[in-house]
Amino acid sequence: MSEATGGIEMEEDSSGKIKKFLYVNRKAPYGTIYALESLEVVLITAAFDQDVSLAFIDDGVYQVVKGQHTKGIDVKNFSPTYRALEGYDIEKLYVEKESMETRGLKESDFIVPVKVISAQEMGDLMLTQDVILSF
Amino acid sequence: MSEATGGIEMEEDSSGKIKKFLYVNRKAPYGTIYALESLEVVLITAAFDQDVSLAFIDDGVYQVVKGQHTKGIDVKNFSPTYRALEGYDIEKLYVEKESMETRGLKESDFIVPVKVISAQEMGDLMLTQDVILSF
Amino acid sequence: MMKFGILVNEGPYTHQASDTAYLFAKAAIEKGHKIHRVFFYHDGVYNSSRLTEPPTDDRHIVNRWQKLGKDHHIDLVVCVAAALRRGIKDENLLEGFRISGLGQLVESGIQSDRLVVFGD
Amino acid sequence: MMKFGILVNEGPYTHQASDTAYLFAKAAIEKGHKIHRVFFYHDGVYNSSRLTEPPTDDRHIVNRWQKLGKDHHIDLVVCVAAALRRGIKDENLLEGFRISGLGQLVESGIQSDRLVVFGD
Amino acid sequence: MLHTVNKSPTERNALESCLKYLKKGSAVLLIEDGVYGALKGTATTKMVEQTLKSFPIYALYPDIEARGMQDRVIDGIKLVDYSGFVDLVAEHPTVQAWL
Amino acid sequence: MLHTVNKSPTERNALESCLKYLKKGSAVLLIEDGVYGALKGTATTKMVEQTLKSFPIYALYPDIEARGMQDRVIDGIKLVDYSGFVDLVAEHPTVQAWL
Repeated sequence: MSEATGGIEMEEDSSGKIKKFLYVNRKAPYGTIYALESLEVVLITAAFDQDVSLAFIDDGVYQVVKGQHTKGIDVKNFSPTYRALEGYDIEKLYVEKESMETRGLKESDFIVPVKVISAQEMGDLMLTQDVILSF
Repeated sequence: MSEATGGIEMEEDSSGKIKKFLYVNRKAPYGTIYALESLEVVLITAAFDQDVSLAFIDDGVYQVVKGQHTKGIDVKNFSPTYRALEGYDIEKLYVEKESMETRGLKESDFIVPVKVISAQEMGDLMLTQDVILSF
Repeated sequence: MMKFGILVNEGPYTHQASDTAYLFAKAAIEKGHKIHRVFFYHDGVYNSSRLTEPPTDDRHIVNRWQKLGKDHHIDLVVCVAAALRRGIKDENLLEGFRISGLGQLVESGIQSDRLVVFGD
Repeated sequence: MMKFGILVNEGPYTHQASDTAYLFAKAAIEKGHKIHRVFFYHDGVYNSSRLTEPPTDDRHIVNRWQKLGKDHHIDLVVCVAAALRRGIKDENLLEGFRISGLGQLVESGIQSDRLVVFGD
Repeated sequence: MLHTVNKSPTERNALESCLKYLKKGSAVLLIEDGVYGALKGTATTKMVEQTLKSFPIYALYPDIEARGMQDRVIDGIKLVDYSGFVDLVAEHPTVQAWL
Repeated sequence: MLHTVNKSPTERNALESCLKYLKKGSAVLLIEDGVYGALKGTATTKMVEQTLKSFPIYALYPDIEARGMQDRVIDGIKLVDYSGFVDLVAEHPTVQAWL
């Protein structure tokens, strides 16, 4: 993800301001690039010392499933990056319960520790945010 | 649609061969360009004297709905082109019945004469084709 | 009067996202709001190609962004990482756009009153 | 042994379509089939940009098509109408691809035993 | 908060999913192909009418008109132009796009 | 004829729609995000199992594996690699992509 961290420029004054950023991930990995490029933004946001949360709902829950092996499609497996988020102090990962269950998944299927919450709770979480980015 | 007809080159020998081409349209117009660019291929196919049919299923049925006024979104209204197809001897336009009905549409809502057929009949039609293009 | 940031995630013509973002930006300006930056990400980077040449009877999405940017001092930023893997470089970048890092998007989120996302 | 035509409707990296089409084409060739043409339409035209520069640890989708085309005499055709409105011209077209009309797609449908579509 | 939906509800799950997360003060704005969710007599009409009892739903009129749907909008859905879209964004503290 | 489906059945209607048009001799091949339609224990499993009684369904194994779904495939769905994909195209007189 070296390209992702290139080009950080803080020439404008945004120092000190901390906002709550929520990244809403609703798409499956690999079929499209949104999951990967969303992760690149997440890493940058952390570098700006913002308060970052990630929500996985609908097919987005597939992004954090264990056991991805991408050699056969000749695409880079970026799922280990989710495990690296902790090192950037990004620890608020939320999975919506119904999305998980209707896909036959359970908490132990995920590659990182996530908090499984209901749609009700997810809706409450959204309300507390300053900036919501969805890809 | 002048650009569409540019670049017809018949340098290779495909003279005489007539195949059945079916264009399957499943997407709504304007939100994406697929409907418009599909229509550009259809016109070219007719110029090659091929046997062309068009199928409108799922949201594709919205492509041929009357009364489109696109000035407000500053995009060209291409729906009149469906009426011009007759001039290219393209007269086999099929709308799938259930797709039409679940969208609250009826035969008189369409900008061109279409044949409304069941999914069963549409499946049979697909079977008789040589080349199926979907966008 | 508010300060808006805009994120465009899709390329011109293929998806309506760039059209809607443009018409939104224009309306916001007309109402007296400020668009401080439009950030182009994912396929959105294609909105900056100076080689774009739509049919003459069609809107010119790329030039339209350029003009809006010039007329109203909007910072038009194309994400470098997204641009490189999609073949957008200074070589084919239209004047008025600039290529920079994702930090510019985060900054836009921090500094604007609202960040509005247009995509697929 | 069969003659295949391939249609690619989406750009590189953003959608998997171009990857799948490539791996399909490679497998077909390995099995002794002939790919006579790959036609790039819609956003598929972006697969031909010589300015494409993915991260070094990623596959290079554009160069990969170029090599496959050269090695196996595959005609790589980019639709002119789709290319113009998306900023692909001879100026940024990679050697090995050619820009031509939609007639080349129709011909591919006529001449090939199977036309296989990859898109979004 | 304001939720924008730009996908047809008969092709994708964006609208249905969005509606699960609405809270007091939420509003929904249908744009682009999302305006097909504003129509009477379709497979998704009932779901939308049900939501209308608790939350305001808006639709972008230029998109409705482009698609020839001007006579089919569900009663109670409010039509806005781009200027109204801007107002909705300004009136709500955050906006979330359901892509 | 061969039908290819590359969309997730929980995001879009491509798979459900495709299944309506199957005829004697038809086969379905799930590729890319379409392979999520090949899984056990999901909201679409029953629909797919029902179809399996009358039509062969294949899934592209490299796509299954990429997504970490190798242990979740419905019994009876046949796994193929790109070479098998080519064979399926060659064996059927036409191929239709459900995009």
